[in-house]
Amino acid sequence: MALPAEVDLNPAPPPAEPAAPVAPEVAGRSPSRLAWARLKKDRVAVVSAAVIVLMLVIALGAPLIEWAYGIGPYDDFKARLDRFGMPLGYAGGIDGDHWFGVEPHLGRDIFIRLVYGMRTSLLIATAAATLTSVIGVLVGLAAGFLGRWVDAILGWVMDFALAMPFMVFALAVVPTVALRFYGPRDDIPPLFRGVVLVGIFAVFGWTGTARLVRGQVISLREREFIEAARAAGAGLGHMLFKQLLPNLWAPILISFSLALPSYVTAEAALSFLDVGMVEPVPDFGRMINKSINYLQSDPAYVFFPGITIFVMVLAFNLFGDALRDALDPRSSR
Amino acid sequence: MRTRAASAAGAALALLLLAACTENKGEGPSVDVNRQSTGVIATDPAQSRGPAAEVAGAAKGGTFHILRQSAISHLDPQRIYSFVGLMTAPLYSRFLTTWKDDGKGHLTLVGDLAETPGTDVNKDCKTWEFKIKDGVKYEDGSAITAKDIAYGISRAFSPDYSGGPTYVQEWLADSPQFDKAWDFKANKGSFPPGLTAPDDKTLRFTFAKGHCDLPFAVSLPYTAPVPQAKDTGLGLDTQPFSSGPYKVTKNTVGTEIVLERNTNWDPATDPVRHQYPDRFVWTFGADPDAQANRIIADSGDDQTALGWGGVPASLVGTTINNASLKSRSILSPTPSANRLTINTLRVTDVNIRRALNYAIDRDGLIKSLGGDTVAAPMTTLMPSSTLGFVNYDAYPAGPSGNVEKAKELLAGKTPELVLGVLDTDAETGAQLEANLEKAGFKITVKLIPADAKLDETSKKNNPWDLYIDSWAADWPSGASILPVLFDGRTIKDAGNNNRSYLNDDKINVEFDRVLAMDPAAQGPEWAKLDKKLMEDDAPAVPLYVDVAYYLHGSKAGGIFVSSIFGYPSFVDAHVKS
Amino acid sequence: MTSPLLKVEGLTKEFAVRGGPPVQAVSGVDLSVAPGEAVGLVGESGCGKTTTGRMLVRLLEPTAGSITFDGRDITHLRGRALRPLRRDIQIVFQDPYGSLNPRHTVGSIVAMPLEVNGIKPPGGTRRRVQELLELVGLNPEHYNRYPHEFSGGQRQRIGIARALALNPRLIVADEPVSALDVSVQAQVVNLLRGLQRDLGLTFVLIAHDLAVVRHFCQRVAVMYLGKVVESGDREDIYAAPRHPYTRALLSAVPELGEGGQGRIRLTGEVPAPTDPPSGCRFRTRCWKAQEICASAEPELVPRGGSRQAVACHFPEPESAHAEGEAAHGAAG
Amino acid sequence: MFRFVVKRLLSAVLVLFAVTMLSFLMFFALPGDPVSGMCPKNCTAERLERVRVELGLREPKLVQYAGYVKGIFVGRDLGTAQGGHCDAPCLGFSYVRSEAVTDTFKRVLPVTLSIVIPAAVLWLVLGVGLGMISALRRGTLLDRLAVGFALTGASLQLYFVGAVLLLVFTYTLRWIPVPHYTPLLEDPLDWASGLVLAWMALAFLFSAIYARLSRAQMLETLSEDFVRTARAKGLSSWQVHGRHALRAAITPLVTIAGLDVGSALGGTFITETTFGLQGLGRTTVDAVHGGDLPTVMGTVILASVFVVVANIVVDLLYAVIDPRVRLR
Amino acid sequence: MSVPYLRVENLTVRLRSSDGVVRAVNDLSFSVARGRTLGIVGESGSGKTVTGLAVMGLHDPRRSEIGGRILVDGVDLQALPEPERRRLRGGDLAMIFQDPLSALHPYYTVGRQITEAHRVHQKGVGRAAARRHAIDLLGRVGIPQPQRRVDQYPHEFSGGMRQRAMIAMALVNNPKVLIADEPTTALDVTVQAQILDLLADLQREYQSAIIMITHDLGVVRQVAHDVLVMYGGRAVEQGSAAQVLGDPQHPYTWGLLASVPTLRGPVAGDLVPIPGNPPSLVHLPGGCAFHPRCRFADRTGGASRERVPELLPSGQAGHLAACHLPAADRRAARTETGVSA
Repeated sequence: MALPAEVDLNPAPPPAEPAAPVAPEVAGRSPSRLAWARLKKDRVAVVSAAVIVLMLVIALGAPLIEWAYGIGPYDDFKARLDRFGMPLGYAGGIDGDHWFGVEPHLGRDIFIRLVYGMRTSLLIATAAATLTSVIGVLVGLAAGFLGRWVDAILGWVMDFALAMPFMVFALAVVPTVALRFYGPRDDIPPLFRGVVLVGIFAVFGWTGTARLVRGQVISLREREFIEAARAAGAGLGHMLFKQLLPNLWAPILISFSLALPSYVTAEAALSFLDVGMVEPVPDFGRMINKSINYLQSDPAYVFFPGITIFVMVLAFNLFGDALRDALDPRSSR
Repeated sequence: MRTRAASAAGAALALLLLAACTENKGEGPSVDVNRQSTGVIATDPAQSRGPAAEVAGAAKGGTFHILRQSAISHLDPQRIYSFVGLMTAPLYSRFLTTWKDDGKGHLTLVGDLAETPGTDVNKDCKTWEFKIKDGVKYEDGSAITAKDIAYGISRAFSPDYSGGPTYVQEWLADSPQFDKAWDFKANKGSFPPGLTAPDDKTLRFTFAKGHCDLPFAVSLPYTAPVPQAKDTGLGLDTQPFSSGPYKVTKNTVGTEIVLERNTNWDPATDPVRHQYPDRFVWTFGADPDAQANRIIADSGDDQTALGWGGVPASLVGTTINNASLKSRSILSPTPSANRLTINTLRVTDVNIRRALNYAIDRDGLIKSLGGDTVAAPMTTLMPSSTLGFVNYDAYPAGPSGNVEKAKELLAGKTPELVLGVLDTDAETGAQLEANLEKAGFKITVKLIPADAKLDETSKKNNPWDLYIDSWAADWPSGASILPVLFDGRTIKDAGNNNRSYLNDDKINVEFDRVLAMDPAAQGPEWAKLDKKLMEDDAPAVPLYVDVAYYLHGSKAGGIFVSSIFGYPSFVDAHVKS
Repeated sequence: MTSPLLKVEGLTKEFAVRGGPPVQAVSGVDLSVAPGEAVGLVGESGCGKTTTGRMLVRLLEPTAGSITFDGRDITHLRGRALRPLRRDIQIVFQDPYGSLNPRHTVGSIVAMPLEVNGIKPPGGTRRRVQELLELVGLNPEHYNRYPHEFSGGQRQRIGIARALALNPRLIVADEPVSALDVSVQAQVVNLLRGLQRDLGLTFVLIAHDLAVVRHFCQRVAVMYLGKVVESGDREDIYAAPRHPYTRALLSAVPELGEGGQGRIRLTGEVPAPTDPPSGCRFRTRCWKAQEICASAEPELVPRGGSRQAVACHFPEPESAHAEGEAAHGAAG
Repeated sequence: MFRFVVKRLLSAVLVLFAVTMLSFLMFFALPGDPVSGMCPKNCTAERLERVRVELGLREPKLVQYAGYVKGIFVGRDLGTAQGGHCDAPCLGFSYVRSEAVTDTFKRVLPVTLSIVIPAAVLWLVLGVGLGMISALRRGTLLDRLAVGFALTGASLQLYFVGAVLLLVFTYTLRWIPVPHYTPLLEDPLDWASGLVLAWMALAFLFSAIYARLSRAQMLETLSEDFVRTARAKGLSSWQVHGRHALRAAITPLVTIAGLDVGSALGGTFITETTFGLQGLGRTTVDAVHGGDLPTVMGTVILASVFVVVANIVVDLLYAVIDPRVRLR
Repeated sequence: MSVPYLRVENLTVRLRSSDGVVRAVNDLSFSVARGRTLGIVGESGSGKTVTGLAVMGLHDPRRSEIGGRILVDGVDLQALPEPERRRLRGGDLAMIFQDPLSALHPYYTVGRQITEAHRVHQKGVGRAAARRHAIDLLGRVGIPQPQRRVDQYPHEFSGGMRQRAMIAMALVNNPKVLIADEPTTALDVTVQAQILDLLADLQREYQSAIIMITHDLGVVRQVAHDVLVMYGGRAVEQGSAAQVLGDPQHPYTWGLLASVPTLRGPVAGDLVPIPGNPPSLVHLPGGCAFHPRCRFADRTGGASRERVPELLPSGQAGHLAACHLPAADRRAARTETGVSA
């Protein structure tokens, strides 16, 4: 008998015999509610969640912030630049009007572009993470539960998707794909580019979740409650979605929460290589990457997006870890 | 844990902030943009003789380094057309003619291998004769003959050795299809029709039509001599056979090229080149940021180095006011002119085209591009380095444009225009969009993949109204600019240089008239035509000329920006002791 | 004897193994279960008893043989045709942790069979579930609790309630108590006995614990290497095992009371099911084995007039006194 | 074992085959004319067309593809303009670089290898070491520092770290020269000094990730029964942790490390771009921006080969480490 | 009775877990002499394994607190510095674990795992000698073809074989104390019988003191000379096997005896289960830990709820039980549970 078996982490409530007369409805504490309770107790989780919520609020409330701040993301302030396009004044042109200064060369306000940029980045990252999770879950369920040739084929497709170099493909495909959908004189809405990016992420990003889910399903498939459902005559849909899926929420949530920041950074990385969202749409990723070049000449420009993305990713990572701890307390992390 | 992590990152960033706490008051050197080229064609054969005047302070010896990101695509003189090739080739190749250039706009076209910049035998520009200098030799000591030059030009007919300029080929064949008119491979041993070398010292061109620009056209590397026996075919591309002061002694493709002295080069025959450093070494790989930072650091070999990539706009803030870099900077306008081409087939209303000219905010555009070290405003179609240039502004609106004036011309209309820009120039697109929309235009920015743009905008019926074009002429004559860009009779279905698709008979007639003039006298006429084009047709919005901003190591000397191509020239390069 | 509720003949299951001969998990099992009877299927791990149980509830597709339930051949029913059978035959699993979906409430676990079969019990699903919970000795108020809030014994009760939800006629119980603490085992054994008694349920109990089987089953079948080697009434089997393997098995159980005399110790290992011995499968470990054992496979038939069927060429002598428990008690 | 290897190789070949097919389709069927990339200033439509014919771009797609695949396996003739005969493995000729793609790779691959391999060694040693120590000293200050480091590292961006490293060590302190590449055999010291910043940046970020992973793995392994058995045998803690726990804990890391190294070899895009090193990654980026499709396709195939080979190596390594896998 | 070789005095083990302090073992004392077997019986969570691990010194010192004394041949292990304690571990003290598959390292051959234990304790034993010894031992524990098996991995062994290998590993240094933690629980009865016989044979040969931890009273009956019944981390009853099984004094022991189905005796009636469930060691019931499940708790006049009963002599000499129930009432109470003397 190993120790963990002896130390029952969820001590059984007093046996049923002395029927609790107090509450006629004994509502059980579901695993998710237990996880929620653990999460609430975790200080790191609470702080990181607060940071994430704050960022989401900022992203969603961007137009409001613009209204209050009085400057839009496309307004330029060329007069605040010297003849070489560098911001005049101190620390990248920080003053009462421009809290974070102005961009070198283009002269736009950094603060408001950061706010709007966060909106773009979070939108893309959320969409990509959602889409990859959905695809990954479906594929993982199918591969894991149906097994045999379905698993073999999907496994091969996974190998294939992994073997395709994501970066090269994104680099090559993103710029040209718009030409397929829009006429040469049509305005391509920024949304479309976002959709293309999300699509690229989805094509290459689902394998991780799929693998995870497949592994989980394979181990769950052997569990007797699945056999019990089958013995009761349950169909495939019931098995997959009623029996298996509820047990997959933990890994899915964890992988989703860790995928979000990875898409924020992947999008930033693509921008670094000049694909991704394009001017003039404010985009966090491109902003940080463009600013890196100014590390020597305008460090303040690097500071704000740099610190924001760091805090954001750190918050997501911390929260993801906390979530894992809460959902799977036995994990020994 | 979280706090610890944050404080670590905070410390690093605080370091940066510290650097940010100096006030930028907007000072800095200025770029001389309104200088004017005073170009001449040498009439006195003495001007074409060597040796070139000594460069003040130059000494022999040392290794001159050049840092560049990517390899030089061709070394074969017949295939060279890239700027880096054009600037490197003079080190190991000599041509029929060449430019004496002081880097300040004083240009003289002189004979290089030829004794003079050519003789227009019948004064109709149809027959040209060049006499080859005595004592000009290859790296193996053998003499350079007129036949070798003719053979070199023949090579340029071969599609196998494509890539170089095609002026002489087209003029000789009197067809853009020169390689069909004369097949190099099938006719080895003979020269294309019209090109003859009656003896070792004489080279003669005979054209069906007059080409008064020939003395300019033969200054390009494709007139470098190649002895047929030494033609290694594709091999010349990595190991050219030298006729210049240096020869390629080592070429690791894409990594390094080493040029060492050619002892058989005779300075007495060369009016422009010097042979100061023991060797030139090209090192490939470092990107412009890295190059600039290495040059700034100025240590070791980098002390005698030039960063070919120049100073990236993002670094200018640190370099421009750095006093210690002042003596090591080169800041010069180039002849590379950028304009906002207006597709006159689509934007037929000349008032809209004029309104665009009024509306343009060149100052804002230049700032967005990187400021004075990147671009200098221009209001003419030809760059200031063109022979005979006269400055004017057909639509005076001040440096930031005149929105009111533009609106007045539009008379309440809101023209909806599509602006095609390279996907790599999206910022410029954003800037122009914001600028022009203020003046009452509705602009849709359309990103065109960089590799497709040239192809697409040069199609006659392309779908865009505006696009940014640049033109760097191969010689500083209006003839190589205005007719190429605005002669409506050259318009074909695709592959157009006249991307304004302007076809104005009055202008076309003028082109013919001026082209028939003596090249030396054409300058002022082109300047007049430039103004007339802008005033009558406004086929484009002149935007800016590129500005070259280079840094070199503290021991690198003699580098100046070529007035012809706008890139650093090495003919005077030397290593300071 | 009434006509059997379940009749199994020549039931065989082979599992394909990649790059090797197939594993004969079950090879030709015969079994018949009368209504209201509890039959025990005992044997050591790997003998095929669990596979047999899975085939009975049609979680596994038999390779050969037939299963007849209530006169109907159900061997190869598939899909929709299998649905009505699911109501009649249910299964209780071994693992009280793994057999309940941790994300479902007790209520929805027990209601699951009703739900997937689209059954709306009179008085509502909830009412029915609470009845079932009560029936297995759980507090019906715990309807909304989750499995992790229960002890092992209670969870096993939930599993039993689920199996009862469709009013099955036959329950296959696969090692229902082996994962439970000793003091709790008895509770569940008693519950099952009660259900059999009160509801007239028919049971097939699969177990390795001979004592548990003895306390629950009226008839016993002993399996070895995919085959039934001996079957008969409880009294006969335990008092006078006729197959050498049964004897060895019984004597290996460490007993609380006095015993252990004449212990038989088997040596060696169970042969690999990929390559079972020829003839009698037990012969490689049998102290009585002779030449015939290698060449001829003994049939499972009553030998020497007894009802006790034994697949052995040299069975142990019949029980001298198969009169009943009193005699056994005396031996104790 | 042999069967396993053969099966693995077959599936790998199939994957690579599909990769070549898909990338060929995507690149040559998508808009964007590969020829325009080589169009000099005043080339005409007719000349462009001639070049297209010469490059075989007017052949049916399938014929082009067959030619391409043939080039990979046995080499093929490409015509004089493309450098004549192209030996196997021929990945075509880049008009933009006027160089056979294979030659480009021969030149840039050493750069990428020089970046990735030492960096991988560094990050594995550092990351796994830190993770192990952290797991063994769980709860101590050291552990908490390591966890903090890992979290910071995993939340930082390579281009950011790279830029800061450059600023601090190269531009401000001037301790390390500006990154550059010198072949190892030419001048080992210069080789190292030119790449050390890239190693540092990669090692920093990846070791953070590996520290996290290996810490979790080690903690999980330490709770395994066989570790307790090892201790029950009276082994020293060094023997218990180093020999028994480490070996089991490291197994899952092998998979991840193999795939990481494999995909890194396919191009450390950001590292090479940040430090201005002309390796496979930077070459790819340039090729994409320059419309240099043959090079892009070549890099796709090369990168896939690395990933696929890394997969196989991981599987084999797994079989070496874990005897249970060996017999499958 | 021979001189006790291993003496455990007032052993207390506290483990820290995420849910609180686990009071795994409370005030436990016992002793074993060489050549004798002590059976420790109890259900899961009664503290048996923790006791075994404590004797071995295998609890993580940072997460456990161990009180009392553990004397081996008169030496207090608790007072020994770790290196010396390590020398005992696997040498004079050896342990066999319940699940041999997870207790053996999957990546090393069985032979290597045995020789490792050998060579770490006996310096100067060469590789070849250790290997010969391992082969010899494998043969001795009944593994056929030991020369071949020695180079195989645990996963190539069957369950019984693995347990034999595990035993061989424990015996490699002729341990004087052998702790067998549920060594046969995962095994089939026929294999269990082989293993138990093997242990008995080996004990005769090596004169080891064996602690047999099990939940199976049958096993205890078969192998143990002395028996210790644990409940909730405490000894509730302790004595010779004959005493404890023949004349049980504690209601928990009665319950165990009555609830276990047997191969003999009547089957007509139901078994007599112990109501309720074993307690959690984190939230032990106050007073006598067994009282919530004890049929006779109300006969103690509330004492069982308030006080932890002392382990007092009852019945014959050397027979101890911890029960509030007056000794006089026990016989009658016992008959109520259906357990005969």
